[in-house]
Amino acid sequence: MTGVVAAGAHQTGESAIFWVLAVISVAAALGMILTRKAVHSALMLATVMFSFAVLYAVNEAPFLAFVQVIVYTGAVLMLFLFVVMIIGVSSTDSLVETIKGQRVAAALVGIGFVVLLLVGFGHATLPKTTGLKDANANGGNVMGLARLIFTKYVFAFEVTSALLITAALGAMVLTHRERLRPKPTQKQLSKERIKSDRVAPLPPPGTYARHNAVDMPALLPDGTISELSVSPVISRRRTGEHEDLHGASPEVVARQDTKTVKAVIDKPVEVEEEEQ
Amino acid sequence: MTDHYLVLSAILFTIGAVGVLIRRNAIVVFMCVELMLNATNLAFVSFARMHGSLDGQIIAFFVMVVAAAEVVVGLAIIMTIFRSRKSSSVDDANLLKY
Amino acid sequence: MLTALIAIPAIGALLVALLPKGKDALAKRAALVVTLIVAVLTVVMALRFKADGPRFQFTEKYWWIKQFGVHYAVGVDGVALVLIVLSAILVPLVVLASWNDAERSGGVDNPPKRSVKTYFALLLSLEAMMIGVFAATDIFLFYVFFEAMLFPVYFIIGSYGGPQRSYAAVKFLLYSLFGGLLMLAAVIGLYVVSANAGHGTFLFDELRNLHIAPTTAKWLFLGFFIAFAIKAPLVPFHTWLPDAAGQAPTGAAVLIVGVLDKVGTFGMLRFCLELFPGAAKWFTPVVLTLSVVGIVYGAVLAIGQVDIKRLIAYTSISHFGFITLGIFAMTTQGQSGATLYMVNHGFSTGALFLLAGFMITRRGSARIDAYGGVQKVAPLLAGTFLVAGLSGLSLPGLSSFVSEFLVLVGTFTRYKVPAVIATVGIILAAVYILWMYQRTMNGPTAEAVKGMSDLSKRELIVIAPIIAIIVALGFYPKPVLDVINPSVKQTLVQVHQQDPKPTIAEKGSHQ
Amino acid sequence: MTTMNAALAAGEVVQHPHAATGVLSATWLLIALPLAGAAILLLGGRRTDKWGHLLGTAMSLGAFLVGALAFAAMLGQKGDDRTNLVHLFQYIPAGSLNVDMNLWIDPLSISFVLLITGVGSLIHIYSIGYMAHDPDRRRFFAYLNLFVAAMLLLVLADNYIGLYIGWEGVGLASYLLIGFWQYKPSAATAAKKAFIVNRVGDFGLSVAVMVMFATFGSLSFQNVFGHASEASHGTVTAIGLLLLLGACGKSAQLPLQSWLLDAMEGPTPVSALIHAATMVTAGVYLIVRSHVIFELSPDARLLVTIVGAATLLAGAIIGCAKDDIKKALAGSTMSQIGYMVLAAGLGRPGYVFAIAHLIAHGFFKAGLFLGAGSVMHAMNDDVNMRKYGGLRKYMPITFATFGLGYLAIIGFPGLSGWWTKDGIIDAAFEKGGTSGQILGWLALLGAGITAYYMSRVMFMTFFGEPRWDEDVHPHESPRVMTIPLILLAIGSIAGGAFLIAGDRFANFLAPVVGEPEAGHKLITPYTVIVFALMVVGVGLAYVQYLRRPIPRTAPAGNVATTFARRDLYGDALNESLFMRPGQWLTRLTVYFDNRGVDGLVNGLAAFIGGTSGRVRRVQTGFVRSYALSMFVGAALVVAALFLVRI
Repeated sequence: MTGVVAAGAHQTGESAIFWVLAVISVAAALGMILTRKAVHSALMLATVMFSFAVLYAVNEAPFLAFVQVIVYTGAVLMLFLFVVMIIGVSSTDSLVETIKGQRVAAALVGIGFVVLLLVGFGHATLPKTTGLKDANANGGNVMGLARLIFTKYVFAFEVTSALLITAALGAMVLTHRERLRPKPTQKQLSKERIKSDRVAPLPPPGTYARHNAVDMPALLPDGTISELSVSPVISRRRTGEHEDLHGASPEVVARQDTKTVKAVIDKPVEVEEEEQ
Repeated sequence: MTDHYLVLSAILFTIGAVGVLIRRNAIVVFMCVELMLNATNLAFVSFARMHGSLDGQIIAFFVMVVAAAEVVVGLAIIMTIFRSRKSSSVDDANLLKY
Repeated sequence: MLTALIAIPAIGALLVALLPKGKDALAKRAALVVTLIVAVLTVVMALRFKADGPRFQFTEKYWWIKQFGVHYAVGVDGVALVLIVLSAILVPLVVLASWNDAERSGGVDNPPKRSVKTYFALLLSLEAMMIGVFAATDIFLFYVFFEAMLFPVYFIIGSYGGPQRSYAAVKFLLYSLFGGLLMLAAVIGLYVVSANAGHGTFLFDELRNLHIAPTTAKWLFLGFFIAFAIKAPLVPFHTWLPDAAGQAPTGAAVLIVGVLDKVGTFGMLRFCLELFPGAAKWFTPVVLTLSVVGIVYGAVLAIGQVDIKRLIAYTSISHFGFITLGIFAMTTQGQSGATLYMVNHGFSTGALFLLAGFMITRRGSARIDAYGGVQKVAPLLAGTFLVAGLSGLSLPGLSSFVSEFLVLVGTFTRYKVPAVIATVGIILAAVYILWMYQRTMNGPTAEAVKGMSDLSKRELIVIAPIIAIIVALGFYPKPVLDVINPSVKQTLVQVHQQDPKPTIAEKGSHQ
Repeated sequence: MTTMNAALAAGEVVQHPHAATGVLSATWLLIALPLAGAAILLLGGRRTDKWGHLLGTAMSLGAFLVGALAFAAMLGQKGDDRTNLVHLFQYIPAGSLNVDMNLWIDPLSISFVLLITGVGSLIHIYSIGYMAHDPDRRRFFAYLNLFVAAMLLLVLADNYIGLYIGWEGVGLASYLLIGFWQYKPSAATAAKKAFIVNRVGDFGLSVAVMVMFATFGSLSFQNVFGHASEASHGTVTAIGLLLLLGACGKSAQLPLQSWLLDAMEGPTPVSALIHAATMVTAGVYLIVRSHVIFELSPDARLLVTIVGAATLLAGAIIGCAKDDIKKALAGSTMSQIGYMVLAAGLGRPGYVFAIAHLIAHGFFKAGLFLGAGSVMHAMNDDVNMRKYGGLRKYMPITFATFGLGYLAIIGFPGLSGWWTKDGIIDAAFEKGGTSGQILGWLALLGAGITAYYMSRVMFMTFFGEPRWDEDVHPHESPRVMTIPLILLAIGSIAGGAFLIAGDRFANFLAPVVGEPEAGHKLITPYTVIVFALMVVGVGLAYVQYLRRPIPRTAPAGNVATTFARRDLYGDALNESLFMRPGQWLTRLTVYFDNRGVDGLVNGLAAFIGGTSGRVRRVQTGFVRSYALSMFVGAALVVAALFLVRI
């Protein structure tokens, strides 16, 4: 840690680090907003965050640098990736903009805003950097921060904890699905199965298909796909990769499959008759 | 030297903002928001150094906590919307209009 | 005393609103008891009022928002007193008259289920605000009551009114809010003027003595005046009234026309004239023209109406023309007459609305041509309707006559031509009242009204006091006039106007 | 100069009232009794049905008794002290205006009191029989009592406001009684018409009251008359003309005559009491009461005489053409009141004759109307004289009393009409000048026509062959109806002589209208001419209606007949001048208000609504466009900050 703090003292070393990381982070940020796949964006964001962690360290904020790595890169980004996985890792944004002029306007306003800020910085009279030597003197950065948090900012700190708990609860409430019926027992399930048209197990994905990826539907005897073989979550993605998957409800899909299979089963009889 | 950080922060903030405006995937939009928050954090940290006071870092710390909370709730909302609408595009959730 | 008068109905409204569902009968009774208590207290207060005492009596004054010089200040002079008495007497009668209206509201065919207790709670809150608005001696407080009053009325019309209720309610609200906005601007302007003069205040007593630059005064006057002209309503701001009164349930219509609109004329007399005497004088020709136009125009429109409630509403527009005429004639007779007119009009038009409401409830239609020959089947209804109608056309011996006469005489002494044109109104009044009476009550009994019942006991209890008051004030208005006169005299002193002398006396003084 | 003289002349007769004592101070009972009767009967409702008519009659008789006692008490006073004032209460105090409710009891008002209560009581009694079968008899008596009270207030008030209250009160009673059978649309319409036309007259009276207050600062007779001479000539003329307008309305004088004929829709006793004997003469009372004003304004007076002369002719002409017995009598009433107004307009000598004729007319016209009612009673309420005839044998008492009234009205020498009407004609000629001549001759002509149309009524009803409907069985009326007829007939015979002979009435009225001029001759050349014209009129009627058979349906007449039958096109004129344009105006105004004023308001609302409808399209529902606008906003804020700073 001392090494990092010491790096702040050497102007040249710091500026070298800065310029490298600045270029990296700006490039990553641009990449993040320009790649089509959400996963790539997440990775780009991770890059930016790592760079920031280093920059914090350079800015005499070692505690924040670690928090940045642990909380942001470790927790938040992982959360993002989880959601990306649920929603579809391979899903990409279409490049066609639906709102007229949104991109152009966004770009123009963005440039304008940056220019404004830069002009502002240019005109601002900034004080000379004092450094945090004095502030960190008594027990170091972590102790300094802790002193402040538990004295001056203790109320905010407590409120923040309340916020976190509420957020956790909120997330649970939002994602929780109420079970409206009792969970079907094994017996009930088997009865259902016997009653349904398909007694045999569901076709696994990839059956008769070229790949056996989870999002690759099985093929039915007549060559059409069986939506039933793919997880409904996957079949519901509106990504345009699987034109055959409509995201219909399992019941509808099952009925369709049955119909197709029955049609195929009936067909060979006709063929046999022809042969006779 | 410190003003360089401010410039970097401004640029990244704007990139984030533009990203919010042009991306339709709700998750990516969220990432852009995070980017904006990070950019401000950077500014806070450099101001803290500039003024020789730890208050800036404290604020940055709080921003991180709040951002974490926000991400949790936001992603939960995205999940719920995706469950019912089968889409994560912010343009598809446009019922609240004229 | 006054605070109690405001608080009792307000608390009553809360209690009634908080009653559990399904206790409709209790809600009605509670409302009636509360209004009766208020009425008794008001009468007690009126009896304790000293006509020759200080102008404002029963005054109370507390800080409300100290930073802005806002007081909670109440007090009554003669004019306010008689109007408070009018409201306090009318409200219990209205409660009793609309005993079954809330259940029935919303048309005959498919009555929507409306909350009964809410209706009575709204009536009670309206009463609190009506008393408050007349009692307020702090202009900011007055403004608050003035605006707050709209909301009970809005909900009553909107929830319990006729088939076009939402249109009428929104129109009423928008018109009034527009006026209120102008008034708010003027109220703030007044505060700024007083603050610039060194002591920012909203107290009426202090603002009266404020010197306001003529141009500023004119603008502030306009702000107040338009708000009051909408409220009153004066032509051409009148079109909300027929809709609101026509669609409102009977009880609310009585209060709208009987009391609510008086706030407008009361405001003109109290605020427009006394705060801006110079501007008031400057605007007098305009106001007189509008009044005279209103008298004739409202009367002609009333003749042409096919809906009973609308007709009565238009007659009120005509009558409000008389009231403003009297106020701006700036003579003792004119202003005393105008104040008395406010009271009398409240009672006689209130009676007309109530009776029309009773009739409409029976027949289910407000159209005049849906009736005919009612007198034969319901002589009491017809008889009381005739008395109320005759009071509306200012038949001597009934209350409106005294006031109309005073207004006309008072106006004539200063403005001859407007007074003479206004007198034409009495001919038109006879036409609209009697023609309506003929079409509804006289002639062969229409098939649809054959089974109509006469007034029930409840309805009789409602209408009898009003008729009694109408007749009593027609023959002996002195008690009321004695209370009004000192206040009016003060007003005239404030506007630096003196009654014109009789011409022969003038001649004598020249010689 | 003229004004000055007139003012001086007027100054002589200004009355100085003193507080009443004794019986006279109890005169408030005059009004209170019938008012109480009306109140009890109206509020008592059906409970009072059984004895309501008796109570009503008792109250009227009670008022008559009080009136008679007051009269006796007044006779005991010296001539100049006969103006008494009874203070009741302060009515309207407002600044310099102070109206008291006082009673003003002087010879003029006491004459009216006796006429009203006397004839009124007789008609009450008569109505007991006439309305016996009406289910609403109680209400009828309530209204009659109300009328008596209002009429008494009219003549007893000491100021113009009190008078105005009574004035409108009788109008109300008249409205209620004309429309008594309200289920008949014609009756309801007639009642409304009467009230509205009267209101036009009241307009005049109201404005007159305003002018008086503006001029004199008071409305009491004492102050107004006392200071009348100080007012400018124009003011006095204006007051006079406005009062005349009021009088025209109440007394059915041209141009406000049209309601009287329609008013005959009311029950016959009403026509007798209100529309013949008392209420319609209120206009004459008003003019005579305000004679101080009129004496100061020759112009106003001239107009009064013109109105009177025109109406007396118009009424007479209308009377000639009507087959409806009540309408014929109503035309006659108009005409006779025309005489009174003419007399009142002639000034000093005329007042006495106007009032005397008014009282005499009250008797004989009430008798005639009640007689007509008796006839209608016998003829199953048919009013068409063409279906009468030869009734004298069947209804001897009615015939006799009607006949006496007839002789009185046509001015048969010695009967009351002769004394009073000839006096008016004389007075007209005495006025001198061209106008006096013209007025005199018109009055003469009117007398001739009166003889003609009254003979026509007489002959068609009581003489000739019966032309009845089949189910009609005429019979004499019950005693309760005939006794009032007889009493009224006595009045028609003796009233005129009693009043006029020896200037008795003139002396009695002197404190009010001034001393009579000495040497009034009973027989003048004009009296002879009147008699001759009367004979001609009767003869003409005899030839037309007794010698020739009368067709049961009215023959189509010539232009003149139609003119008269249509009431001289008075209604047509009103209709085309006021009613139709009024209707159009109303419709136009309603349209204007709905489309114009309200349209403007609604248009504004629609404009705002439309604009916001368009503006709200901005709310696309795309979060990103909202974000864009937020971003733009943020940029603008930053820019604004810089602009302020830099």
